[in-house]
This record gives sequence, structure tokens and C-alpha cells, in this order.
Amino acid sequence: MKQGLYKIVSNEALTSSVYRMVLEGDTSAITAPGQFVNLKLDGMFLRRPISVCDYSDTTITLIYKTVGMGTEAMSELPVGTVLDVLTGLGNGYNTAKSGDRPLLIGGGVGVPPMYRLCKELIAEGKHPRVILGFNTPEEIFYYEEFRALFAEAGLLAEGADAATGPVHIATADGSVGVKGFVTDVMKDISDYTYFFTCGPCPMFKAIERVAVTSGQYSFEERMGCGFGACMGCSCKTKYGNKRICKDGPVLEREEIIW
Amino acid sequence: MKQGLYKIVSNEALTSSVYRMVLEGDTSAITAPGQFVNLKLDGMFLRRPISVCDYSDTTITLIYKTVGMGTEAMSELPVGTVLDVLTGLGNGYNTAKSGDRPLLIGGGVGVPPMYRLCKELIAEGKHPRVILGFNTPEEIFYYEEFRALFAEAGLLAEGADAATGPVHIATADGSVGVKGFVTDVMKDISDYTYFFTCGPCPMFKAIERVAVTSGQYSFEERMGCGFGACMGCSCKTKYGNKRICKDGPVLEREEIIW
Amino acid sequence: MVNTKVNLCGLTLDNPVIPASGTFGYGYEFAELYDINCLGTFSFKGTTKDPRFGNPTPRIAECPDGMINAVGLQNPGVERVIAEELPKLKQCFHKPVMANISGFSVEDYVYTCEKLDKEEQVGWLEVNISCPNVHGGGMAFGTSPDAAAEVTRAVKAVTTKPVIVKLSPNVTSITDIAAAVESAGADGISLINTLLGMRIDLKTKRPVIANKMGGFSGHAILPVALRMVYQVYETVKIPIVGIGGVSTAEEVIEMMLAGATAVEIGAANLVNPYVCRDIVEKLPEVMSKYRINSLSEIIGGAH
Amino acid sequence: MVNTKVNLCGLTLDNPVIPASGTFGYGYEFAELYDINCLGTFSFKGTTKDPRFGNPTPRIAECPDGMINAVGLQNPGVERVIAEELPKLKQCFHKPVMANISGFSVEDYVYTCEKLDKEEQVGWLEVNISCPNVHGGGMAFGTSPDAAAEVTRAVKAVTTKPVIVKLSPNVTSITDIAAAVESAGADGISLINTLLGMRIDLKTKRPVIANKMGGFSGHAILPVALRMVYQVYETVKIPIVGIGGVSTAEEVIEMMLAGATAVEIGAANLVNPYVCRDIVEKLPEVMSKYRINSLSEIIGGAH
Repeated sequence: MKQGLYKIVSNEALTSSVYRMVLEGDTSAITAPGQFVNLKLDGMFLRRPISVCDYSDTTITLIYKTVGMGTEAMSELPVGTVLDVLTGLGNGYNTAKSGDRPLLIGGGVGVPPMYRLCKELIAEGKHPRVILGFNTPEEIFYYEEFRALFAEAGLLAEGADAATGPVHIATADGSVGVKGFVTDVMKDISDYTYFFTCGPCPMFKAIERVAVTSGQYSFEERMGCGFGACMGCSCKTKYGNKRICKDGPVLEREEIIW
Repeated sequence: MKQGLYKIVSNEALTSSVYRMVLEGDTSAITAPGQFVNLKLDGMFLRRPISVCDYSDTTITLIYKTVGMGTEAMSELPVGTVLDVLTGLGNGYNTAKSGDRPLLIGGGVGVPPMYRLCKELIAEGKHPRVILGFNTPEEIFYYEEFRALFAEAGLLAEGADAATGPVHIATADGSVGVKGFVTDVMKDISDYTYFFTCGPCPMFKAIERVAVTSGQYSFEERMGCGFGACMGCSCKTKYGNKRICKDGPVLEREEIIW
Repeated sequence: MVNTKVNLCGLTLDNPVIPASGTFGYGYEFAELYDINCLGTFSFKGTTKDPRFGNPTPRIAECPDGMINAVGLQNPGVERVIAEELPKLKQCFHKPVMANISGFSVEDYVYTCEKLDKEEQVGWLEVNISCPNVHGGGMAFGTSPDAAAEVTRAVKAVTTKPVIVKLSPNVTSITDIAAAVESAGADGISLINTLLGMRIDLKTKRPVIANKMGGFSGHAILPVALRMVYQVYETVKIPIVGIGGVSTAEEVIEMMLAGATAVEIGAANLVNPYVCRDIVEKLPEVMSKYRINSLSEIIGGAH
Repeated sequence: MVNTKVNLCGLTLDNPVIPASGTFGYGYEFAELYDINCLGTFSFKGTTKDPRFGNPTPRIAECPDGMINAVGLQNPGVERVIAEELPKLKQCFHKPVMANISGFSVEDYVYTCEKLDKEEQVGWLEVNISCPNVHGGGMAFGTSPDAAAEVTRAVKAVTTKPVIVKLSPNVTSITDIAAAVESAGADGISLINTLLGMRIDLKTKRPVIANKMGGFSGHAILPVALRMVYQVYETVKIPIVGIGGVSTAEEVIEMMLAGATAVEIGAANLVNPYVCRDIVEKLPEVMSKYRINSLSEIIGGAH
């Protein structure tokens, strides 16, 4: 973990309620995909935890949905604003266990951490497939960005689309990709070696019912500090009590008590 | 009273602890010299009352001393910042009673409201004299600005200085103007027709001992609202209870209970 | 079209927004700024039997997201309030108004309430047994269930209008006090009055407030107010007026979900004199956002 | 050269800055960020006889300039604290530490205090009779002078280290409780624990916190803490540890002027993990600004 000042270099809407903010500053504390940062915003007491979508040596990309006072205030911050941010929080995903053909499943605002994870798995020479779940076509974001990761690695077949993959989309009304939920796509993929997921709790429970391999889930909880001090976000696991912010947010399938 | 948004067009130090801020916006609520404005600052609950030094149709000039959290924050505000301000607060000075040769006595941070008052009295064709009191020469500000008001009206004799007036200075060590307090200058001026003053309470009490005419004092008090609602700044007068923010800040010599 | 009407002790309010006593004078200063008839009602400056200047100054201190006041019930006394202030109030406000009453003895409360009860425009008597800024009375009545009940009973015996008893939060058990005033016949309860607070000036090394301590109010106290309204709602059947730290339409709704039938806005008026008008105007939009058709249906909705 | 040393119940602190229990773990998370030996001491996570998971989540809610927590005394129990946590603590902190103890019965307190009293590094026992987040105990001891005295007496009978009793602010008379624990033999008093508070989510229309209510802390509660420290200073002769809303060196001094010998920093650690180090570094400069040569000389200076 490091505390630092970060300048907003862009902050733009991807959909009507999902925004992308790029921060400029020291990223040396970030060690794994699936970690998060904790932002201090004017007029709010607690910091706001936001998962990292991607990062470079000097920038951090955050994608967030406006769900309350904090994220609404974030969405209105002009470029150039300097924020006090804690970086490198949480354990993040462990890619060592992925096997050759991991499945990445992101639901709604759980999509962003899958992006960096996908990038790292491809860089490791693996062959991930991605399932992105959205309620409506209007809510879709980052489909093309995911495809570009595969295309750059020569892993995107000609004619590949949201139904055939490797970047799949599930929408509830079927207007884009597969009709239904991420699990409706999962059922048609039998040869994955592992899975990584982030998204809402009902999606997790659906995945838990159909998943045929081990995997890692990234959890959300209201946090106090974000760095393990306050025990605000504890959960029970088969391996003992864990703090979502410090021992998580990523837990392994085997340890989770549903 | 009016509430409005005002843009800071300048904010600069006049001495090591006295600053001048110029705000741009609607000034139509200001009706008299000696009135004040009440500024909302980020991170502070109560507004901060600041006396008006001068104003035009579109600008308000404030001179303030950094004495606490609020004024320190004010001094750090960059040009371009937009502030929520209540304007036209308080009764202000009543120039109708001044006679031809009123005396204006400002002590330290009580100097600023004297500037607009002096300007209006000159514009009314009167012949004011000004006494500015400071602790040390380093604290002196606005001496030249006051002289300019007289010079523009052709009322500044050649060779006029801080000892001879019409703009007098008193400093405790005598290094500029008259040695001593404002009252040491007052004693040498016998023909004034009225007085107006603003400054610290010990100065008021000294003036009260030597003044030979009627006059008006402008008082300071910790305020809640600044517009007469909360009774936070009440004082007893011979004419009944008054609110410094609404019925004051200017009280007449005859009504004050010392 | 959303419905903002609520019924407070038998009288219908167009909306639940009520400027709190001591932050709105007798209304006419604010009537210069906007038409105050947009309000549900307002609670006018606390009235005592005799005229009071109140405490010495400084009476005000800044706090994190709040303020301390130690005004000490400055008011011209009930006779002059009736003779001078209520006629001016009537010029600018045409709805039933809430009369706020303080006292130093049961007899004081009885005297003042009986007088104000007879005033035609007075719709409710808000009996303040919780002022922290006066010695030998005020809050003392609000920290003992027996004393609180005694004042309530005595006032009820001489009045015809609904009596709303305003409680102090500076107690171990707010529900004991609430139950006591309900049993004694109160028609409603308003809470919370200010928390007792203090600030010290580092330069003078003395308390900022001349009276040393004072009543702490403002946005900061909202969580305490919500908690107490929630607790009292589970204890009493009479309506509750929620007070404490409210400054937005969202917070009005939050207070109603906790159990308030109407909501008083206090310190926020001193910072933004238009805040109550702004809240009234914003309420329908916020109701729509949270799918609320009628405010009266959400009272106590969080239970 | 200014002097920041203070004497707390016979032990000298290099400075009065003490991270509060529940906001600093057992120190080692913070020791990764800075050398925590710059602190006066710290109060480690509240310890109970048996291991506790605490309350269901959500346990945290945002408030104006503050927060609510309802952790509910999660800790591994005194045996594992001694076996696993204190050895790790000792690796990174080389001064006497403050052990914070909670319980659900007098026997619980006695059991846990007796164990921790024997630990060499424990300098003080901070007996928390004020946790608002657990049912059937905790705060109940802190709201009755008799119960508070009983716990104090029982703990004193089995311990040798200074016993500091941590009081709840959710009471009508903080001075009654303070006087009772002093009479029962307490060596010091720390206050305030959190105010009982609540928030409601407009979307779900339910309390934000799973436990409904929780402990309200943060900058917002500073005026209440200052007032209670000031009142208790006039009532007792034993040293006071001031807690509540402090987040700057200026506020440490303000709390000491009110009557505190040392000052705990709580919620601020969760927002700025470096805040205690920053305060320690800033203290000499702020002391000079306000012409303070020795912090021990300003304790209770506002009286």
C-alpha cells in the first residue's frame, strides 16, 4: 500500500451511469490484477474503494458506476483535479492457478478488473475466454477493448463475435450476444481450466451452481479503512475470518461459505 | 440582502497577514459603506463575515486579516474560485449626520470599511480627515489609496504627509506618522464635526474618552447567520437589544452601553 | 404527481418541511427572501414568560460540519410576542404556525402555553424541555421522565391545541422520556434538541463560548437524531417531528423513514437562508427518484 | 525546544498521541507504513474472553464528517491475542502498550484483565464499559454508575497495572459515571467512546448497518468529546485520556486544554493511515505557534 496524490487526466462516461477515470501518479504499489484503490473525496469522510481496471507505470484506469453520493461526486470531478489515493490495496487475483484456458466472468460493474486480468493471462501465454454480462445493450462497455487484447495477441479469429467468443456477451433480452445470464454462456463452454469472476452476488450464486472447476471470486463490502485496520468488512471463510479489504477482495472457491 | 455566486478575480497579500480579495458579481444589494458580506467556504460550516472595503457595479473589494481557520483558507483561494456569498448585510454607516468635517478612524483590520466611507463622504462634497492606526510600520496598508481619494478630489495639499493629514497615520513606535495611538492624533484635531470608526475594542474605549462629538462605531462579534435570524450576536443598547449583524454592525455613540 | 402532504396531530401540512425554532425568527426576515407560505409551517423563536436578553457573547462557535450556540432563549417575553411579533408574522405567513415555549418552572410553562394557546394562528404548541443553554431549568425537565411528564400534564390541562414536547438528546434513555410524555398526554414529540458541546480557543486557551458550553447542531448530528427518532418511533404511538442535522430533501426522507411525520430544519437555515424553500422544491424530484408516491406512506418505513 | 512528554498514570509518554482501540489493530499493519515507535503508545483492538466474529455486515456507514461502525468486538479472544498477536506487536513496537478489554459480565472483565495484566508489554489496561455494538453487555456497564463501579472494583482487585476505564457518552450525566469509577479505584478515565447513531438507505429504505445502529465517530463528534472531557476534569482527580473526533495537532492541544493528559485518535486513522505520525511531527510547530513550552503544563488549561 502507498498513499499518494494523483491527477485526473480523463473522466468520461462510457454509458449513462458508468464512467472511466484515468489517474496519473505512482503505480508501484499495485502488484496484481483485481486490487483496488481508495479515494479521498471532498465532503466525504470515508474513502471510496474502486477496483483497478488497468494501469501503466504512470497511470491508473478506474471504471466505476454512479451508485451513490461518492461515485456521483467522482463523476463530476474535472480533469486536473488532484486526489489523495491509497493504491495497491487487497490481494488481487492469483493467476498461477489458472491453467491454460481460464474463464473470466464479469457482471456489470464487475467487468473492469477482468480487463487487466485478461491482459496478464494473455501475456503469460494462456488462452483465456471472457464472458461479460449486462442487463441491457445500453449498459455494455469495454467489449471492443477486450477484443483488442485478443486481436493484439493474434487470438481473435475472423468473424468472431459476442456469441462465438473469445469475448462473449450475455444480455437479459438477447439483443446482443447470448440471451440470458453469464451462466447461459458458461454452460456451453466445457473445457475451461479455471475461472475468475467479479460481479453481483446473485451472479456469484448462479456461477457456483454451474461451475465445473476451481476459481476465484472477488467480493464487495462496505469498507471503513480499506487496508485491514477496522474490521469493517470481515467475512467468515472455511479458512477462518477474513477481511475483504486486506485478505480479499478475492477469495478462492474452496474457502467461501455461501 | 442577496445570495449569489461571485468569482475571485484577485486575491493578494497587502502585508504579511492582510489580504485583498476582489470578487466579481452582483453588487446591487449593497446600500451603504460599512456593510459586510458573508462567505461560504469549503470545509467550514458557518459563513465568514467580511466588511466591504469598496465596490463597483460588478466588483466587491474585501480586505481581511488571517486570524483563524476561515480567513487562512480564504487567503489560499486561487483566482477563478467561485464563492457563495450573501451581500448587503448590516446597516452600514449613515453619512447624513457627518457634518462638513467628519473624522474617520480605522485601527488595523478596521481600516477597510473607512475607504468606501471616505470615498462617499468626499463625493458628498464633505471634507473628511482620516486617522489610520497600526501597531508597526510593517502592518500599514492602504495609506496611498486613501491619499489618492483626496488627490482626485483636489483635497491633498502639496507636502501633505502622514503627520499633517488629511490622511494621518499613528504607529506605536512613531516610525511612521504620529507616535502613539489614533487618539494621539485625535487630540490635535479640534474642529471635526462627527466621527466614524472601526477597529479593536481597546481603541474604541480610548476614542470614547477623548471624542468631542457624536459618532458611529462599527462592532465585531462572532455571528451565526449574519442576517438577523439566530440572535447569536446580540448586544444591549440604550435603545434596546440589537443584533450586531442586522441592526448593526454600526451603532451610534449615544446608544452604546460600554 | 407525488403527494407531499402529511398530517401532524390533526392538522394537514402541505409538506413536512418546518424551519426549527431559533433559526427562523418570527418568519418575517425570511419572508423578505421568499414566500414562506411554501413551508409546511415553522416553529417560531422560543418564548418565555418574561423577556430575556439571554447569555453574554460570544454565543456562537464553529464546529466540524456544525456549530454551537448558546443564545439562551433571548426573546421579548410572551406578552410582547403576542402584541408585537405575531401580528407581523401574520402579515407574511397565512398557515397555522408552531409556537415554541420554554420555561424555568412548571408554572412558567403553564403561563406561556395558556397565553399562546389562545392565539388564533397558533396550530401547535412545541414545549421545549431541552434547552441546554439556560441554568436552573430548560434541559433539566428533559432529562427526567417524571419532570418531563409533569410539565406535559400541566400544559395539557390548560390548552386546547396539540402539544408537541421537544426532547433533549443528552440522556441515557430517550425512550424513557418519550414514553413518559406520551403517558402524560403529549400529542406529539419533537426531537432532537441540540447536543451539549464545547470548543476551546487555542489563542486565548479559554472556551470559545462565553457560557463555556452550548448546543451543538448542524449536519454533524444527523446520525444521532436518526437513531433517536428510530428508537422513539418503536416506543410511542403519537407523531414524531424529526429534528437534527437535516439540510437536504434526501435527509428529510431519511428522517421520515426513521419515523418522523414532519421534519424540522435548524442550523442549515443560518448557512443557506433559502434551504427550506429549496428542500420543498426538490422533494417531488427526490420522491420520484426513490419511487415514493406519498410522503405520508413512508413514515417509519425503515422499521 | 518544546517538551511533548506527559505522564499517564505513572508511565511517561514521549507524546500524548495514542491511536484508539479498534482503529489500529495490533499495530503491525501500520508498522508497514511508518515506524510506530514515534507514538506515545497505542491501544490495541478490544479483547474479550472468548473469540468473537462480531456483527454481520454491512458494519460501516458514511456520515457527515464521520462514520458509523458496528463491528461488534471482533477479536480472536484473549488466549490467542496473547499467544499470536502480542508477539507480533512486540516485533514492531518497543514501548508499553495499552490493552483494551471488553466483556459481557464482571467475570469476563476480570478474566481478561487478569490475563493481560501479566503481559510484560502491557502498560495500561483500558477497560471498555461502553461498546454500543454488542447486546447484553458493553455499554450497559457504562450507563449505570453502580455497574461501572462494580466492574472497576473487580478489575482493580486482580490487576497491578494502571486501570483506565473507557466511558460511554450516551448518558445523561457523564460526571456521575466518572465519579463512580474514580471512587471504585480507577487510575484513569478515557472518553468518549462512540455516540450511538444510525443511517438509513433511501434505495432499500432500511438501516445501512446490518445491526441497525452503531457507534458514531469521526471529526463530527469533537464538540461532544471536548465538553465531556471538560466536565469530567472538574469532577475527578485521576488523569483523563481524551477521545473523540481528533484529527490534527491543534485538536490534540484543544483536548488537553479541556483536561486530557493524553489523546486518542480513532476514526481519523481509517481515513489517513499516517495521521498519528503526522500529528506527532506537527505538534512542536503548533506548540510554538501557541506559545506552549511543555504539553504537560496545559492539561486542563481552559478551566
